Amino acid sequence: MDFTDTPEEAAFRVKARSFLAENAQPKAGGDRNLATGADKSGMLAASRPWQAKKAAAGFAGITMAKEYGGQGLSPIMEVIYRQEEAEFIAPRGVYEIGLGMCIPTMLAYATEEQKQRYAGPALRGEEIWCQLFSEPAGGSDLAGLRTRADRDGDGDDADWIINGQKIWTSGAQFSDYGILVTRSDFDAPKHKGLTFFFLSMKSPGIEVRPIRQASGPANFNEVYFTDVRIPDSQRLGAIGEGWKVSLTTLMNERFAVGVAPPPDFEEVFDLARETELEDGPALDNAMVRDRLADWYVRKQGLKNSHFRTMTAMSRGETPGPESSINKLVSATKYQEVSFFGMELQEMLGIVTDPDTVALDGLFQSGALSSPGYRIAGGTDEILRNIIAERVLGLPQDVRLDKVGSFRDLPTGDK
Amino acid sequence: MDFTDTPEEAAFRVKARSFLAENAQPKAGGDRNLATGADKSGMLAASRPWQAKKAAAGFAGITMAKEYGGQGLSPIMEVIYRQEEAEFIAPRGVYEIGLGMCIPTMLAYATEEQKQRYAGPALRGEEIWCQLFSEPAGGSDLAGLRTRADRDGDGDDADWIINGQKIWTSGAQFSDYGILVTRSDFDAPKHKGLTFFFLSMKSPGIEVRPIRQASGPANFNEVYFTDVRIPDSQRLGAIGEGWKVSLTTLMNERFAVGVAPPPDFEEVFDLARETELEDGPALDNAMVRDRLADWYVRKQGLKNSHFRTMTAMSRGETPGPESSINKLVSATKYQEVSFFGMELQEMLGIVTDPDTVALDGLFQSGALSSPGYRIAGGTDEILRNIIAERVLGLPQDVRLDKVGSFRDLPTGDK
Amino acid sequence: MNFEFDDDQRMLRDQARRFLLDKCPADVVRQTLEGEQPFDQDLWRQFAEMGWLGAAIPEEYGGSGMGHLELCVLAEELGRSLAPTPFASSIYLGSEALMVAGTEEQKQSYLPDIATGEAIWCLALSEGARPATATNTTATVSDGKLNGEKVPVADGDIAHKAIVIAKDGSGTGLFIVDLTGTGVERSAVETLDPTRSQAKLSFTNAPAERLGGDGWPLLEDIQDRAAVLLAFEQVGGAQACLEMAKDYAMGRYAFGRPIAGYQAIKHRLADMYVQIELARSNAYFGAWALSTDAAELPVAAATARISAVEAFNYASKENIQVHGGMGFTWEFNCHLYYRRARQTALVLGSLRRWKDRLINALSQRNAA
Amino acid sequence: MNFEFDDDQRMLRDQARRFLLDKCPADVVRQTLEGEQPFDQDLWRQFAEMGWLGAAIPEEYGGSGMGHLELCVLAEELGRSLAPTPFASSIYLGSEALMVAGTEEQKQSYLPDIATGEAIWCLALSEGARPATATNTTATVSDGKLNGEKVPVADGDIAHKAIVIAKDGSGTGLFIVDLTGTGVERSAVETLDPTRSQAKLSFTNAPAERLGGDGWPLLEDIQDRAAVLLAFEQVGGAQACLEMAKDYAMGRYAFGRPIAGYQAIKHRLADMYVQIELARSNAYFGAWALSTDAAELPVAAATARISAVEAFNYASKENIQVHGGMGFTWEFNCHLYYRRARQTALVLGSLRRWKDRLINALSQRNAA
Repeated sequence: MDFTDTPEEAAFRVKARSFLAENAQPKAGGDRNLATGADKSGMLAASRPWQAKKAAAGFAGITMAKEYGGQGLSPIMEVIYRQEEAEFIAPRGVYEIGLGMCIPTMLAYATEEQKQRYAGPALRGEEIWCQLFSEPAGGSDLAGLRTRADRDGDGDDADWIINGQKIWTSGAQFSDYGILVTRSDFDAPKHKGLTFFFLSMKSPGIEVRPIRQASGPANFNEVYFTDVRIPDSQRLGAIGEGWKVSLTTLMNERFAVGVAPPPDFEEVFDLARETELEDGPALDNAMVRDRLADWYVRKQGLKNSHFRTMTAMSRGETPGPESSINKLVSATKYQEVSFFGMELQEMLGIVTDPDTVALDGLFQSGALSSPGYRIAGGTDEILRNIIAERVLGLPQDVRLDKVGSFRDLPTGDK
Repeated sequence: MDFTDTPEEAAFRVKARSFLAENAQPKAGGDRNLATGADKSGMLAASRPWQAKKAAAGFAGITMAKEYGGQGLSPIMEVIYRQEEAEFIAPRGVYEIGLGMCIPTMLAYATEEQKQRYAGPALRGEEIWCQLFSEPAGGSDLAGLRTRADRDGDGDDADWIINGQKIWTSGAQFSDYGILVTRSDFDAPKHKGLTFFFLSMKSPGIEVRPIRQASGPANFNEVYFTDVRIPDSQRLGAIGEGWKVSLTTLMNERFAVGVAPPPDFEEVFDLARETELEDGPALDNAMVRDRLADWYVRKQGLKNSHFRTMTAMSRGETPGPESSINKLVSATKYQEVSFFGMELQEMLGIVTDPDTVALDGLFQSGALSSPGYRIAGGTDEILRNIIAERVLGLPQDVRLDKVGSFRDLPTGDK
Repeated sequence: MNFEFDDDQRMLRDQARRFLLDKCPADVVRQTLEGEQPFDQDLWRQFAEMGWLGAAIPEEYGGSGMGHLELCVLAEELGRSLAPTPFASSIYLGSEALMVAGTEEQKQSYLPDIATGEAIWCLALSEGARPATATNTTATVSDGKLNGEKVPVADGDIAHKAIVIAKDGSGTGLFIVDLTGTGVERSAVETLDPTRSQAKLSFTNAPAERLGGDGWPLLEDIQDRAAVLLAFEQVGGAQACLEMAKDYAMGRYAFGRPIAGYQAIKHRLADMYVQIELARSNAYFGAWALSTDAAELPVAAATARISAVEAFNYASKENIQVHGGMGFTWEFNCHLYYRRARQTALVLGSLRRWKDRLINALSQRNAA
Repeated sequence: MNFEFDDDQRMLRDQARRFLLDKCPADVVRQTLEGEQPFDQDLWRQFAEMGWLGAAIPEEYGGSGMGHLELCVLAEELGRSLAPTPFASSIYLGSEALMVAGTEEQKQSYLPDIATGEAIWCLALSEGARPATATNTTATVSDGKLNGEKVPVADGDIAHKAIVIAKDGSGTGLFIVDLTGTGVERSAVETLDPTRSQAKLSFTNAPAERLGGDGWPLLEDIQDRAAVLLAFEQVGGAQACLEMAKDYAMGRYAFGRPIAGYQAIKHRLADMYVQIELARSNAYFGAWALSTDAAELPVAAATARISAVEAFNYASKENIQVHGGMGFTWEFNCHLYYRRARQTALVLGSLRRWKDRLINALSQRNAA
């Protein structure tokens, strides 16, 4: 056991580090609002030039095939690059979905001509992509979608007309293209009547509306489709095979599901160190120490598990659904730590004014944001199901929705 | 809001208290082994004379109809008597099941002659009853039972021949009679093929074997039936209607489901008061205080909920499945408190010798016994289902076992 | 054994619930949430008219003289409806403080205006993130003038009078200060629950009138009383969360059936129910102790508060979880309860300190 | 990045697992449980023959010189099989103590007999229910003679030698005492896990030989090393519980389908898996720190121990729950793991004290 890179990995790390040092500002000492992501419009503006630089230097599409502009390297190299990039102010958020999910789906299902057309601009940051999957009535039951695709005429290459609504679409407001799954046959069984497309987000009939979250900001959108036309040439996969295509996309999502943001152990440890309770420093209080130890142990458990995953990747293995653990554990911890940090500040804990409370209100904003982390990208319940079914091999929940026409499945009023 | 009895309740309480004071030994100052239930054979020997005394004085069968020897009083009087009796050494354990579940079922389904024959001796403690429901493959799925009842001949009043095995039967080894549910038709749907009987536990072909629990003692039995003959006159309810009869019995069980035994808050509070940690008394340690407060709050929550239940009963209402809360919360608390009490004793916590460890090893024996309390009388999971379905009105789990022949239902290898 | 509200009290509850359903639906709460007003003056006026503000104030001081049990009944409904008013500050703390510690003259002078709603009161204790203790108190009164700073003070921006905890020559005392008078500066502070306003108060030689004797024990008694009343608000809020979650889960289908039928959801709702029932029963015991001035009040109040804080925290966060993505939108009301749960959890001091108080009270009781 | 056991180590694991499946099935464990023997001498002899006892002992001291990573691999398998032997006492504590604190002469003199299994060692620290601290230690050594009482001492009844924590003129020290020699009385004590024996040791002028220098820091180092190794046993035990629970739940039908298909069971097994994976990863980091003598050992060891104690506690109690009534019979093996989980949770001191150590170590690291 050791923590050293292989010679190949080490060489790549050196190359990445020197690229970053020459081209980006380190987080430590850099613009604080950019470093923490507080300055969202600044981040957005900085994204395109940064992505272009990465692409020019060979750090975009690290795992993507060389023939489409990628580097053709193994996933561990992507991880190494990200480790290094994490030390710098490197705004890449708007490209995560496009490069992580949309372009890989295109590369699996689009024509050669389309691949050549779309991969390069996405890599260089010239075109932004979004993913149009979730629907209001769908939630965890992704295949329950109702956005309809009807053919305009009888020809084999007739256009498609899209009507319906998608939700939770990140970046829809500034995306150029999107991948879209629709229901083209309401009489087929649920998973059989879906068809998959890509489309221009500038198409007539698309309306994007921001969704305000419970925590205040609007990080997601609703996207409404009214008679939106898509040529059949932009269909990905066969008619009625949209579920299979979606699974390809989702395979890539699972790997991208991240860890919850701060506050984590370090922040609450610092708070405890600085907080005076009625009988001394909070860090000396046995109850506080008990909680701190629990969070440290869980945080280290995730960190050390990540080392194991990296080792597997370094050996060429693909990380499995075990990575669901990461979000499940860290989202809960995020909420617990946030609540506890508020409690340690006593009555002042309810105040959100960054100039008044500890760590610029990090615990308060964590308390507000954390419920979303327990839901987005797979709820706690879905993650436990994934672990139970795909890791442990336990039976699926009883499914009454896999046979019969989709049209006849019971639906609720919510 | 007040805690005073109605005049009628107060009068009954006085009567009960004076009966007890004259006839029983108070727990405080009495034989410690009898008071704590540690002397099991002493308890058993004392049971019969005590039950006879209670019956003679009018404190047996408090809620039972007068025509069968009961007192015909409301359930609140039973609660009041039990509150008073709890202060005395009053061994009634062996009659709980008979008087709480078997005789009520007899009174609902037996002939008038049978009711007159069996109610009195049970009330006076002359005959002990047990309940033969659970089976090894059944568990929480009570209706999944496989003990078979076949008719010996074609006559309408032909005897029944019983073959099979029951499990978790308390008191089978010293019972005179039992109530028994069997499967008389394996081709009917699961809940339709059951038939219910009572029988003498001295019948030829019955074999009782104690089951040793994980905690050491054997409080339950397996009961094996080999060609045991029961006359049709001892059938309760119609053929194939055994499930309906069982539900009558079980209605009575829910009310009887008890609270977990010590250690509870008081004991761990005492331990904390007496334990010296490295930096002072455990009761001054913030982590210890945090845990103690949680347990106190839960314990009081149950106690205060019981006041509400008693109020409802005092008003003539029947307590509902809300009482499932009691076992769910107290069994978990029992395990937590036991573990914590062991931890507070550091390395010595593993020792079970009553002369060496605190409170005669109560925390250690609690750690060993508590897993059983989370299972017996309804597992944590079944209790949550009961609360969800019967209190909150949420849908039942998907049931695939309610239609088709019982014979064709899938079974496992466990 | 009569451990339930009586028929009149239940009727009051039904009336209050109907009134609040009608007059305080979510869009009314949202007017305060969105900052259109610091609190709802219309509601406040109507509470006064119905005698709610003076529910526990004897008629001789201008109250409706119903009693503390009735106030508990109202508190549960206020919690359920999230009514955006200074009820807790003015009634649970202000009016209770005057009744506990006021001289006959002070009661005569101040209680009637509380009952009519003309005067809003608040309690100014906290001086920032440090735990509020006698030792930590730096606000001082000398020669009847108060100096110091208090933050946060619930409803400090809208109240007319404050009871301020400060030190003078004889130790810690409670002092009545006119917030509309001289020597007072105040500014609203932003909090996680904008439906309940909070402020920073700065006092420079503000005239201060002493209330009662030894301040710290009095303060703790007032807090105990407020804790019981607030526990009913929290139980009401938690119950609303359970009902929302249940209603949503019954109507929301996934994989062809209602999500309410999945054990992960069923058992979570069952756990919510269990916590709420325990909290409710503990609140009832607190109500009994409060209404009878029982010696058990310190233990009963801490028990009720801990139980209610935990039940409301759990119910409000798991309500969002049961709703999934929709529950995390601004449009759904789940976050209103989540915010209020956090606010009520902190406004009387942290769970940690109440657990400490509980164990102290139990230790003293066992030692006695 | 190479945070996994290598091929040779995996091969050792497979060999060990096969061996223990064959030689240490539940009925062998039950012979010790039922009191037929204090430990399994056959197994012990075979462990010695396979070089397991001396896995981390260099060849120059009679060991097989495999290393600490290999010892971790073996520990996981021993935990999985519940092997009823004094492995933890003699190897994780005894042999580690000698390697950490022994003089060249002491190593030469004692380690070879540990490796061959001829000498069983134990560590005598606890003096009853009080936390074991330097201040609380009352056993004393003067003029090379030990006096005092130690209880409980894991394997104290079967060991040949003990390392005893006692005070002498220069502070707290570690002392080697021959338990078969003069001045030693010992009696077995009953515990919750009869598959691991414990004893009370009384010393009256027992000859004692000093081991190493300042006793308390040395003791903590030894405990850190033992904590990592024991964490592997606990992870192995927890993993066995998960597998038992899964296997039972797949084969046990209720209401017409396997109970493994109900979310209440599925999600509990998922939670078990999560806890075990975190504990395993933390144990790996501990193994790295142990095997490289890293400065991170104190933090890594406490982290591994806390994580492993909690995972084994959770897995062993929920394994019984998943089994239902059958899981609570003497006949099923669930309780063997439940007992061992409690034993391993306490044998190196409580979770509370390890959490304390962790936070102390983290505070010092951050201060540095």
